[in-house]
Amino acid sequence: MEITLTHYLVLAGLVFLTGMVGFVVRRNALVMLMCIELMLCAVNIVFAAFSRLHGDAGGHVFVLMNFAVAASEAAIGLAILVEIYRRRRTVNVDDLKTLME
Amino acid sequence: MQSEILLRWIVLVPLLGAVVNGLLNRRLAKRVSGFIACAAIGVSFGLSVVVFLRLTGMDAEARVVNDILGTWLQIGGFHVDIGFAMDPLSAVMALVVTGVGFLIHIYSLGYMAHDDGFQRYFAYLNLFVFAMMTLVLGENLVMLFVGWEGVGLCSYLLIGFWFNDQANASAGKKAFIVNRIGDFGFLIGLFLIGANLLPHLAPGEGVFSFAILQHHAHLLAPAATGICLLLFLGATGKSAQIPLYIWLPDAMAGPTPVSALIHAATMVTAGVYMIARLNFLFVLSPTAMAVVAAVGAVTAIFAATIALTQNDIKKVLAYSTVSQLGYMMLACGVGAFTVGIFHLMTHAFFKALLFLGSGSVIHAMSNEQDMRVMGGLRSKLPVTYATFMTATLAIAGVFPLAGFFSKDEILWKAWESGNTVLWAIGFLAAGLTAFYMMRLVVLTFFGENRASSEVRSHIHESPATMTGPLVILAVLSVVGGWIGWPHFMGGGAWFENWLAPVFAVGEHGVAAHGAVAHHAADSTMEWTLAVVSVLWAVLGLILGWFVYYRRAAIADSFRKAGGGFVYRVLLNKYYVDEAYDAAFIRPGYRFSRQVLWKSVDAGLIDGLLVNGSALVVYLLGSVLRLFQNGMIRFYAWTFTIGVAVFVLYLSFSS
Amino acid sequence: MNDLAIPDFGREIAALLPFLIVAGGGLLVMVTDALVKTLRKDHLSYLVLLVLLSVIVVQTTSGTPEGPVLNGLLLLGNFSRFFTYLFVVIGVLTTIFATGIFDRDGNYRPEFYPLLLFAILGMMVLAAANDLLTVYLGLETMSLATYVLAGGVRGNAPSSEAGFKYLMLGGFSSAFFLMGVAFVYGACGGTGFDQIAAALHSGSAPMPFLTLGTGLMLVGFGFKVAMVPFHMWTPDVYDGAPAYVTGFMATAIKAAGFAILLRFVLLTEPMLAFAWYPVLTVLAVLTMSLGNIVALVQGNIKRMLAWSSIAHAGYLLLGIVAILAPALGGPEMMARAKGIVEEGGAALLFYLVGYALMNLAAFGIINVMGTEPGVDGDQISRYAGLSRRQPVAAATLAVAMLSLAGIPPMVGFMAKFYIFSVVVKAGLIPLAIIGVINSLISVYYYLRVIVVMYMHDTAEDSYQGTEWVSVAAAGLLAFLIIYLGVMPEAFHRGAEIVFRQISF
Amino acid sequence: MAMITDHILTWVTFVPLLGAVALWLFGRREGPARIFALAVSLVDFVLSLHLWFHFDAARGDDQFVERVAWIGNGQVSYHLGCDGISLVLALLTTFLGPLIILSTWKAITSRVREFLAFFLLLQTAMLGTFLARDMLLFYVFWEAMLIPMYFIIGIWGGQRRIYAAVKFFIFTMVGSVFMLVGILYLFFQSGSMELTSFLNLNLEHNAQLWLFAAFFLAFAIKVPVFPLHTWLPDAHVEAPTAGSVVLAGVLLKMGTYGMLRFAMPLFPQGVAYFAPAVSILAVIGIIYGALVALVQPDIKKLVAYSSVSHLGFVVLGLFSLNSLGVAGGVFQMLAHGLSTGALFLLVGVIYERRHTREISEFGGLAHVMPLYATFFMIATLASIGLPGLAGFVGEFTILLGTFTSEFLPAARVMAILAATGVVLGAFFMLWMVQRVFFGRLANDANKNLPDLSWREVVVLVPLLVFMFVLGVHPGLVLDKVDLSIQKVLAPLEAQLVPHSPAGHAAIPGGGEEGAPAILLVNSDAEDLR
Amino acid sequence: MEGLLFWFCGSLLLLGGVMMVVQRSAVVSALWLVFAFLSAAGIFAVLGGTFLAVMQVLVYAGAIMVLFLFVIMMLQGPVMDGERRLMHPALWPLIAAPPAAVLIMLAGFLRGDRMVGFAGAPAPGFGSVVQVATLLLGRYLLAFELISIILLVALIGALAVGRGERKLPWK
Repeated sequence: MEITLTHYLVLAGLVFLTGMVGFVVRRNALVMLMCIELMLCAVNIVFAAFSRLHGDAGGHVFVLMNFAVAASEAAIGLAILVEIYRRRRTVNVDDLKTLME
Repeated sequence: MQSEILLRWIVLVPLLGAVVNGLLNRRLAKRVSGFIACAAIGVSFGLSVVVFLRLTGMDAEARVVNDILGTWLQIGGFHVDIGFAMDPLSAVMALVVTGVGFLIHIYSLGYMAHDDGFQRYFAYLNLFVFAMMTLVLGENLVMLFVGWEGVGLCSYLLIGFWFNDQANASAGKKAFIVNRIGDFGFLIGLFLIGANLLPHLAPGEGVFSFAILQHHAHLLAPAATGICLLLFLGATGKSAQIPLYIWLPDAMAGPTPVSALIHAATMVTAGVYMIARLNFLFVLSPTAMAVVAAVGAVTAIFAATIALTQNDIKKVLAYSTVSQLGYMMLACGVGAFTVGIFHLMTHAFFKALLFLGSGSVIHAMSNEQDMRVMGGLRSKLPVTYATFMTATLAIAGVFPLAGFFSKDEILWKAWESGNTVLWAIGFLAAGLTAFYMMRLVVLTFFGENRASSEVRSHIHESPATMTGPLVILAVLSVVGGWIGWPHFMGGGAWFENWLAPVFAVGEHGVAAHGAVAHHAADSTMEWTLAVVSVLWAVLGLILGWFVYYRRAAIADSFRKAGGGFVYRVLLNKYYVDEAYDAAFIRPGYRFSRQVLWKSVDAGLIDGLLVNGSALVVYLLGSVLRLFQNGMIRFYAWTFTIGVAVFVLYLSFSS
Repeated sequence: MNDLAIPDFGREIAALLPFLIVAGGGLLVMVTDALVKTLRKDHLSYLVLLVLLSVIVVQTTSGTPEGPVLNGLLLLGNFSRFFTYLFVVIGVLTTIFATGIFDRDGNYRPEFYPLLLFAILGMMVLAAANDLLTVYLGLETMSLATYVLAGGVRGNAPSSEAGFKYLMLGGFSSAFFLMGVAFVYGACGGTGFDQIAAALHSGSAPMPFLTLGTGLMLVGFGFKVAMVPFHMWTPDVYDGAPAYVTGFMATAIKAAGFAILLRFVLLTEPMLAFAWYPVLTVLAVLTMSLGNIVALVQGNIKRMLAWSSIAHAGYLLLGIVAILAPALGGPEMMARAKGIVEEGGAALLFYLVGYALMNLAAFGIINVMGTEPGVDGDQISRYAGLSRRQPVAAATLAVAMLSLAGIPPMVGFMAKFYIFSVVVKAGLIPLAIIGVINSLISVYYYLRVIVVMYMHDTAEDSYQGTEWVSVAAAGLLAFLIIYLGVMPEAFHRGAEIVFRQISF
Repeated sequence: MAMITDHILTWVTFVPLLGAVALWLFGRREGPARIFALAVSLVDFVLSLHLWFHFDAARGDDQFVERVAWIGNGQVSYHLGCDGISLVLALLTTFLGPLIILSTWKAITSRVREFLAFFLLLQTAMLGTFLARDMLLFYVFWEAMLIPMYFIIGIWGGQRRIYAAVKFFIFTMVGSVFMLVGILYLFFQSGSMELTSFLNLNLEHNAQLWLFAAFFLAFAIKVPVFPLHTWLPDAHVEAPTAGSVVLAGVLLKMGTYGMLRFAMPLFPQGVAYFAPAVSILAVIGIIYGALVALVQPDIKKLVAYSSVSHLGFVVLGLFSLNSLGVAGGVFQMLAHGLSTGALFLLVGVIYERRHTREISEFGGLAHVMPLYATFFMIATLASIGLPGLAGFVGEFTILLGTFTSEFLPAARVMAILAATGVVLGAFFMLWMVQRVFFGRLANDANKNLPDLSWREVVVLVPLLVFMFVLGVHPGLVLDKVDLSIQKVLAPLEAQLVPHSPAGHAAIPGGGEEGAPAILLVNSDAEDLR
Repeated sequence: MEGLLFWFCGSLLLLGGVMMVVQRSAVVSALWLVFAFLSAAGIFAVLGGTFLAVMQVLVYAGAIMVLFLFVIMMLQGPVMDGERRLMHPALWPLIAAPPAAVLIMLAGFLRGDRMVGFAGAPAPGFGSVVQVATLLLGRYLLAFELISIILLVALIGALAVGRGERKLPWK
């Protein structure tokens, strides 16, 4: 069977959904951050697939940008997490609800 | 000076007096204040006489003096003037009002001499005369209404003059409000006239002007019954007829001269005057005329029965007034407007006299009004007694006193109208009148004095300022009726002739409309009736004298008759006040408070709709905020839900 | 290697000068902070102000070229300039507010200044973006900087938590957004707006990719502008972040979000209006209703304003719906379409400015009134009797509240007037009615602040201190609020001109 | 001078605003601030007298017009104008201004400067509302009025002032936001915010109904028409005296003015459709207000409910749709402003002395405060429509106008029911007067109450004088408004089909015999020209 | 060949992702994520993005995941207390609803007639360093510059957040 674009898209979709579900079900802030990374990874696959479809490397540039942004986001996220952990000794996001109605 | 200009001063001079007295009030010495007030009325009376004399000098048909001061209301084509007019009818009224008013002013000088509110009293009194003259001389119905309300106000102020007592204030309020109910009818009547007449008038024609009304009366014919009944409702308020008579007895709370002037001689007759004034309208509606006559007759007998049992000297007189006003209405109702006015005038004389006399008695008795503690005053108050007796005979209708001529003629006209029932009621009431008046005289002036020794020691005849008017009025009570000496007795019936132009349409109209089936107008019958009624009156007087002076036990048995039930009912005035209270006032108050205010206003509108909807939004907010639970995962979940719905929608829509 | 050659280098540099100044300014501030130890640190704020003012000066004086630059990654012109002004002004005020608080409370954040400048840079890029890549990068520059601004107050748990929540959910939403970008890229074969427009017009783009992609992008934008149901971060983050940052977020980020949303909607309108219109209608109604209803029950002024900002996003969305409506209407509607689109755009721009003014005024005062970190200092009850203690601050906040409530003669009314008149013009009277009912609900909670300030007596724990520069700045905003409320015409006409450039 | 007279309306409107701004200069000096504010309001009154004397009543159109493009290339403009109706209401506003400021001399002791500033702002907003001829401008003034009034009630009010202030604000907003949508719709239809351009629109039937409903709601709340009145008693009771006076004196009239100026001429078919319902509400309001007033234990609340009743008359008059009723309505607005304004001032006087307004706390006050009692009595009588005082003219013409209305179905029933309000009005007012002023002086707290001070007399006498003047010579006002009313009614006449009232067959256009009153009015207007 | 690689790497990628989500221990999760990323690199390679594949391994699996692991080590032990409890089963359908909805949509794409094939093999040099770099430093120069700013922001941010509390030095 020929591997079509749709295959890649479905794969990316499944990965994306895995990340999405993970983000919703996991309480560990670190794992949630990882889930975001997984979702971004899925996006990257879509970009790469479309890049291939159009024969245009512009998508690859996008993916590279994604790497950098994901790294930056992770860096800041982890920094804040460390700060939070220092005060509260927890990375359980369910405990992070001093700000609520 | 021209009559036109004089006319306005007849009205305005008392106003000036009132303003001066009202503004300066206690800064004026009592003497000065009293002088100003009396002078103002005196001038007004003088001017009335002058204009009256000028009227007599005119052709009978042209006896009208107009004085238009200016426009009061001008909206689009609607137009009402401020203006005065004097014709024979209003001339009579003007003379009676200013004349009797002047006497009562003089009397008041003595009566009120020691009162703190002396200046205020005279201000009110002058204001009253101003309002009454506006009513009488007003050129149009609106002016009449202005005066009509004005006298109501003054009545209110004067009834509640001694406002220290809540009861007095209540009586004043009651008078005003009951009058207002009548005025309600009056107003609607006015509107009905306007609605029917306005479309037919040229712009700028004063729709309510009497001249215009008379000229266009035929246009009003279709609505005449409604108009007249509504106006008559106004009249029942002002002239204390059933069902709105209830305020008048209470009105006796005011100073006695006020009772004499306002609640006997002048204001209460305004209703009669108004009907007479609009005779050309009333005759258009036989129904209305019948109602007027019936209400008048019933009121006459009804009030007379109540008067039989009252113990308060002024209350008796008050019910007597109601009764007499019923006569006047009866007269108007049978189309005898002239006679109604005639009785109005004579009644003014003798009823004012009765009230002033009773005032003199009350004055002597240290403000005691209960007849049960009076008695034997004949010797101590000779002038008062003499004049009072004159008036009693006059009101009873003893020949040749004033009351005889007017009352007899009313009864005759009632008979002549063919409605024997009306005549019978009137006749019966006449007897009762004589009876209760005699009872009053006996209880007050005859027998032993029943007052405490303290009071007894102070009994004295009143000063000349008080007895003077009494004497003058007594004279008038005797001779006042002579100007209407009827034809069948060989008189000239000057009064009838004088008013003839005014009532030409009206009395002709009655005949023309065939509202009244005439008995044969022969003088034999007239003679017979006159003699019978005099005998009937004398019988009543004697009976009264006999029962209360000689055989007090009979009076007692009267009281006990029917298990005392009849007496109690009469003493309590048929429980009409109580019935009104129970039927309208209390339920109305409770309804307003519990239903309208507490339930509808506070409960339904404010509570349920206003605060309720606010509360719903607030609760909604309180519930929705619970979703904001601070949990990132929950937020993310709602996010995913949103995305899912979004994506699904898009995939299906495209 | 022709691709490497940048044509007309000078022109591009000139065009990019404002961007360069902000970026360079950020670096400069950072370096200054690190190297010059002797400098009093609050002088950094002067440096920032200098940078921002020079942006204004440069942008105003130099006749910067219009049109696409840098291979079409950016589209410079009135629209981007308008937003640059807006962001710079917001930046100036945020700097003033923040510095005042640093100075007063001694809680100093040297990183604040460069991050603020970078955030502004991101917004400027966003407003000028002409390529999905620049959109993405602008968005991320702005967001990353804001995460730190919001969450970087050391020793302040709410701040950290707010920053973390914002970051987590922001990352989550950018994943969706990116997925959307990827699909649009896939559908159109490129990320440039011109390419997308061309693909849309030619009809060659496959519809499912396109709708899915643009839909997910909309989710991303919706997150940034706090559109229901992507709004849930807003109250928590606005609450936890320091007030000067909240003010910045509520105004600048919302403006940037709507700037790009507006461009995006106009870009895709011809093909996708049928899809957006019902969705955005429902979301607009939900957004303003939910925002207002929940704001009603708030006791904390920052949370209240957070919900109110959600509600205002709803009003703004109404404007976008109105812009979309003509595309769906019959020929009669199409005849009016151009006018409605232009007026709608102008109304949106005007609203954004008005909204920025009043929110900044409000947050300026709230910032001053806030207490030590960690204390729940933003309860409305703490403003009791403020009018007696600090009449100017109270009056300013009152003006801001009345303006937010949309009472004339404040700018908030004129903003609503413009929006609603376009909505009515687009024939969406039911929406207009829902809108006014919402603004009616909002009156209640805005008034409550005034009630507390003016009609309650001073409470025990009421805040007593003040910071005059901030109050004066907020007061100036209050004046502007009224001025623009009375004399909106010149500004609105300007907004029309600005908008005309991007309405294709 | 020319600069002032050329822009007289602007000056009249904005002098109070300038005064309010200038009040900031006074710092904490309250005495000078009071005098300054009084001076400002007097100057404004004098300026408005210019309007009175230079108004050409024979024209009846907008005069002293000022028009400057404001928004959208002149689609919206700063457009002020003054016809007879606006004239009398503007004059009422400026006339009450100094009196109210004077009345606060002792009553307002805290935050004086703020109070005066808010009051002057309120003046500007009210005057603007009456003079604006551009819908948006009108709306801006209409809403802007809320702000100062809100503060006046909320800061200087009584116990439940906050509830009352917020209720007042939100109630009013409820109506006006819908009106805003209506205005926007009209704006869209006509492309201009000019009132005249709205008048020239040819709206379809349904649109007229909806728009009328939207406009009417806004105005009905302000009036207030039953059942939208519940904000009024609260606002009145909680507001400081000055607030109540201006509320009763002017603010409520903004509602009836709005009906007359906007809701009625703009949507004739809406009027035709809704007039019966509106008049029924008005009648209910008249009776209901009176009955509820009857049972109030608080004097101020009683007077407040009496306003509901009186304003019901005004609305009824306006919707009688003939010149009599409308003129009566306009007149009644003035009369009510004077009498109820005076009553609130008087209630304020006693409240200042005793800090209570419970009727049961009083009794026999006439003994210690005869002058006060007299003034109160006169105001009461004016309020219950005693002939010779202003109230009668209004009620009389309204009722006559309603009774003779060709357009209201069952107009006569309406008029008759409304007339019962006259009776009830007398009842509750006099009963209250009786309980407060008559009887023995039972309560010791009232034994040493001082009578009116010279300042209070100065405040009250102008009001009382005008009650008499207008009662005796209503032409003073009616002459000014007559033609303006014809002009306002003109669009209605064109579209309304007369009903045929019972007992009088009105054939539209059927010549002399059945000519509707309104036609009569027309011909008359021509005659006058 | 492509098919084989796709199925292989794809299934590993999915496996890595799912395992990351279901593992209780953050450390194990992180390792599974590295596994997934490596598989993703394979996918990139299959798609012709050789440069991307390399970068994926170096930057993602190498740098970022190391960062994660460092932090994990720093903060806590292998399993977090809160994660020991499973989510209440009643919540599962709620959680599953959104992905299920999206899956339904994806199912639409799986229909054979919607399959979009690639138009032959990629052009030579597609995805090479040269091509990407040319774009990056040419057409997308601005993006390149902006990404540096982003990294700078991240740098400042991480530093700022990480540093301790500081009072105004001059006070």
